[in-house]
Amino acid sequence: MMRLEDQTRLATADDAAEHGLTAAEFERIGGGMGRTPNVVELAVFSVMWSEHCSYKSSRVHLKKLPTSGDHVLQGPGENAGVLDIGDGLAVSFKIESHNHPSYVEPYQGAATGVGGILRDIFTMGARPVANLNSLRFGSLEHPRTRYLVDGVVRGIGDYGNCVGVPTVGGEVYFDAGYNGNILVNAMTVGLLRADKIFRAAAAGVGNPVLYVGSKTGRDGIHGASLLASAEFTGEEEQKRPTVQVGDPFTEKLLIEACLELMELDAIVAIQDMGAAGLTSSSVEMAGRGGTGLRLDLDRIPVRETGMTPYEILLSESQERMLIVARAGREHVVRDVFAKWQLDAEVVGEVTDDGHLDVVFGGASVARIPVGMLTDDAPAYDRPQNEPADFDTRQELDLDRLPLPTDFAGTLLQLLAAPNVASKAWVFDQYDQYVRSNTVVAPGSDAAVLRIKESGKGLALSVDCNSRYCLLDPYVGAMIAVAEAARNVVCSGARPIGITNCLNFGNPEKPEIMWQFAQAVQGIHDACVALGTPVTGGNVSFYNETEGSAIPPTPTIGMVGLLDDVETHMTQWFKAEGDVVVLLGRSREELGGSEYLATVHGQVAGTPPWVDLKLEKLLHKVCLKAIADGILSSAHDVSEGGLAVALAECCISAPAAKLGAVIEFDSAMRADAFLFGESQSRVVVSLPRRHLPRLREIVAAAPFEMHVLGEVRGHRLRIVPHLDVDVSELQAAWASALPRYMEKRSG
Amino acid sequence: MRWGVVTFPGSNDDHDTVHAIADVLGEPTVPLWHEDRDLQGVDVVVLPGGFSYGDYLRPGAMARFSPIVDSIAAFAGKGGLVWGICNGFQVLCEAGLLPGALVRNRDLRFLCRRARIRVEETDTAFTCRYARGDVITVPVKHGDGCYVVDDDTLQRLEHNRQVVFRYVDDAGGATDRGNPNGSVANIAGVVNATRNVLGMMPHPEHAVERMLAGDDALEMFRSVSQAIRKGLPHKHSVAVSDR
Amino acid sequence: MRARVYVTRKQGVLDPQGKAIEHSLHALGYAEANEVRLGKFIELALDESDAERARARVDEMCRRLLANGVIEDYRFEIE
Amino acid sequence: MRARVYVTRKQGVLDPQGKAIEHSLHALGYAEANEVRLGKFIELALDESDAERARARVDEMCRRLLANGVIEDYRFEIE
Ligand SMILES: Nc1ncnc2c1ncn2[C@@H]1O[C@H](COP(=O)(O)OP(=O)(O)O)[C@@H](O)[C@H]1O
Ligand SMILES: [Mg+2]
Repeated sequence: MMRLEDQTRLATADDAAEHGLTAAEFERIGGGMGRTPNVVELAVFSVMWSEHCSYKSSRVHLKKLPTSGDHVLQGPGENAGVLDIGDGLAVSFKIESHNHPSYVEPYQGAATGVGGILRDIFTMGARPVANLNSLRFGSLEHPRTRYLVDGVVRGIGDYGNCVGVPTVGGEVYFDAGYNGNILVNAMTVGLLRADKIFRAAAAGVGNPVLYVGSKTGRDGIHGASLLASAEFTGEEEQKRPTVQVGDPFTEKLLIEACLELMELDAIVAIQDMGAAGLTSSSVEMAGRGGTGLRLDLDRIPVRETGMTPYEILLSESQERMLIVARAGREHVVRDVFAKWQLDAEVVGEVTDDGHLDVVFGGASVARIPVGMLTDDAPAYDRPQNEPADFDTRQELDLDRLPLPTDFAGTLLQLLAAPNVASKAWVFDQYDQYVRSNTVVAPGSDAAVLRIKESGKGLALSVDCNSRYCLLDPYVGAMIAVAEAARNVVCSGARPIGITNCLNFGNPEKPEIMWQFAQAVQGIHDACVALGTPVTGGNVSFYNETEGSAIPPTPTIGMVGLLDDVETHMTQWFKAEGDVVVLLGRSREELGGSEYLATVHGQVAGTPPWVDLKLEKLLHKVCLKAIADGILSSAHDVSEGGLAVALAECCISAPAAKLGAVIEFDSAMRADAFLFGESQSRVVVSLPRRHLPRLREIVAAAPFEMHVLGEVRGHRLRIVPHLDVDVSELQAAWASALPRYMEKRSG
Repeated sequence: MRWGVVTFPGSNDDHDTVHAIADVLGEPTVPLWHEDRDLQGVDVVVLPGGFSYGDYLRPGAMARFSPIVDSIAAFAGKGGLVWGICNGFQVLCEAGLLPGALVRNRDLRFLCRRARIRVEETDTAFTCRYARGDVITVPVKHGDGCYVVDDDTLQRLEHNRQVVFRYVDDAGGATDRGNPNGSVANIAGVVNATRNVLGMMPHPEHAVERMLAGDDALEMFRSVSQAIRKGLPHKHSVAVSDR
Repeated sequence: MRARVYVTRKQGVLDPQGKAIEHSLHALGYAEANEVRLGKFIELALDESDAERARARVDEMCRRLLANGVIEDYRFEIE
Repeated sequence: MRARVYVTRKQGVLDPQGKAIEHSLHALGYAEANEVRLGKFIELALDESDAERARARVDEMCRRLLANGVIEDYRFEIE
């Protein structure tokens, strides 16, 4: 790295460019400070003004999202959002991306992604109770994909398993659009007492700042913050030394130590050191509290000798936290951390002059007004432009689409398609049971967790169909919210709030910015209509390689609440003789469908039509029927349409797998009826005697329902189109992913 | 009767074990910290699952040097009941309180799944309320659960009827298909020669409630209670190293 | 002084990781690679000047912690 | 011929395993042990008689499979 004397020299325009700052930004720094910054100061600006930390391209848009509601105790702005769930309890949750690091080193990238989001949650005072993840990989035929899937899944599993947090849900998609940029979005959910939320606003001049956790090394300098703020050039090798290695054992100790300390009235503010490490954590704490902060870098526990201020400030070593403690209570912090065999050092104090003051070797190496780094960081309303091919992409002439001749074969083909196939190969590598709350493990529409303290339940789901988003980001984003909510509703829970992770290409391109703005608008409209405020999230831009961007992927993490966890619902058929009913209406639409892509090799058309008022009515019907105890199963219709949903009702059961006979007269094209992905539909099964009650509930909404047939035998018959043995469906669905993944190679 | 539940740095299922005993079984638990030496008069010690010291060198390798493990070894030597689950099993093998070792799963992947296991022996304090041959469903979740022993030891284990649980397939047979991790002879759990120390890879604490992963293992906890209430057979009260 | 400890699976104890590596090497076209075994390699600095005493101490570390005698062999070098 | 490959973490890359082993060694009274690093050790038989070619092939195996160039270094011996 740099020699010490090089660090306090004045920065030049070349330095600024090297640090990813524009000429205008460099000028703005000089203007605000009234002088030219030195190199260390410039580095601090470069990370704080990076896209990753400052949200400079997204801030103006994110401001529009609905963030308030009955349940919201903490909206965006802290480490994670918090919702009230009654009985004095609250839930804290957030989703975050670790895309670029996971592409460079899948195992460590994914592992440290889990570590980072866990810290965001326990920082709030919450005990992490569940992890979820949303993954996007390139085509399984692409040579690097298998290596990436293997590493990412092991990385997520090893980290979550070791820290003792169950991984209860997620999603995995494969699409050539992610060949050069995979997505690894990790979500953590934690439980806390509603009156004991910890925040990250520094306060109390003279209060000590403590550094706790692992020592600082040279890892990840200019890692997440810069990696996530630049496109790949195809020369990832050069970025390699910036990869960080996770230490889940230390994280586990950190969780236990922090939660124990939080009971002892010693903490004023607490914040994890994530991207841009010590710099962003100290600056953000001071920024939120409107204070200044002095850091003495000589006191930072370091792992390597000869580390410079530049390196110490920018290191992204994992498993570290910063705490502002009550003056005089330092020993309490030290004692708790010593019990858990962790370092805790006083490294600075809260000051009153609104500056970040960094001292090294007795001399000042940086002095910057905190406000310049936070509120006054640049924010851009970047130009937007509808992509030139927007209209042509949406063209789809069904009349020119040949009908399959063998619908059973088509169904088997869809069940074995990587995006539909069982993801058990993935989630069997995750501890799903630890902490003894997992009522519904992965494999149903949403995971359900019991809340021991209150007898209530939480339902959790992450969703996004990026094919829809590519065809129409506004509608696609609305559907992502609607589908996440529907999954939660199918498990018997009322949706209460979302977190989101917005994965896009380069925001400096007007077409990408347009996609982004459209998606944000879609999330906005859906959240308003469905009553699910946004409590936080994360933006990941620059997911591009050699100029080609990923499909827009606004991933939604949804939290739902069950007032009585005993009433939870699962997706599979339970009893012979139950009636099978479709709630909702099927339309003749195949745009953006899995069928169109897998069978006809096309991604075209408009995404399914969605009406949020209808969606809301569906939720009402479903929740009422589940609460009344009349349903045996409920499963939402998504990728692969009605036929795939019915097949999943047969084959996803953990034990006995039942078949069904469906006799329903549809006037539309058979492929659209079987495989179309019309929204706001749920397949339910129920004892015949409850059918009148269901009709009442549906009429009262008012909504729409169609009796399809009944649960019977061990074949799925959809008269007159197909008739297949359930075990054959099961085999196609269950063996697809293992078959791809267990072909061993390098 | 009181149950001691050990916490090492990195233990995860200590919380779950306490829940199973205190909230489901309804008996008192005593937390035992790895640095303690005093077992506080408990009647049985459970070493729970998790990743003590991150499992970083070998699972259980570092935890076995904890002060509490010395006390547990002495307690076991006097006939006290010791129950190691998953990581606890690994610790007991490393400490030489049980024979054999646990190595990487055959497929080299962590595996979380509801496994079917057959109760092979019922003359232990841990299984006395089952019938021999009962097949029960209990989750496994481990990366290093493949049990290995040398041939002589295996013969001795079989001869002394120390194999308490075996993995079985859907038809109840101890076949390769039913074996989730490659363990020798499908072994899922063993006792020591004096039958007071049990190690098992499946997680009974996760199989005590119908609403979660079923309650097939609740009888194990009840077995221990019953055995202790009736008084343990202190047949061999000598310390035997099984290593 | 520095010690280098090599921990390997005992002959006869399964080495699925070694097997998997061999399999992958073959799949990548290295048919000439066989009998692949995976072990651990531990390096440490020793604050000790007497080679004899160093050997005795490292041997003890291996027996007590670094290797599991049930399944593993070890050897080491000191310099 | 036989090859022995040693794979270690790159300088500066965190080695949590090594750190934990060091901690344990200290707790067991081996205060003299420091800078503990854990690596991998791969032995293989090579069906190849030309030492030069063997070196080239093993080097390639290391780069492609045995070591993760992002965070690991390797070296090997052939005999
Ligand atoms: N990466 C993953 N981690 C954990 N669980 C997963 C993962 N991917 C999929 N699952 C689980 O598999 C099931 C099916 O997933 P998916 O097909 O995405 O469901 P849906 O279409 O209802 O959203 C869900 O229970 C989901 O939680
Ligand atoms: Mg669903």
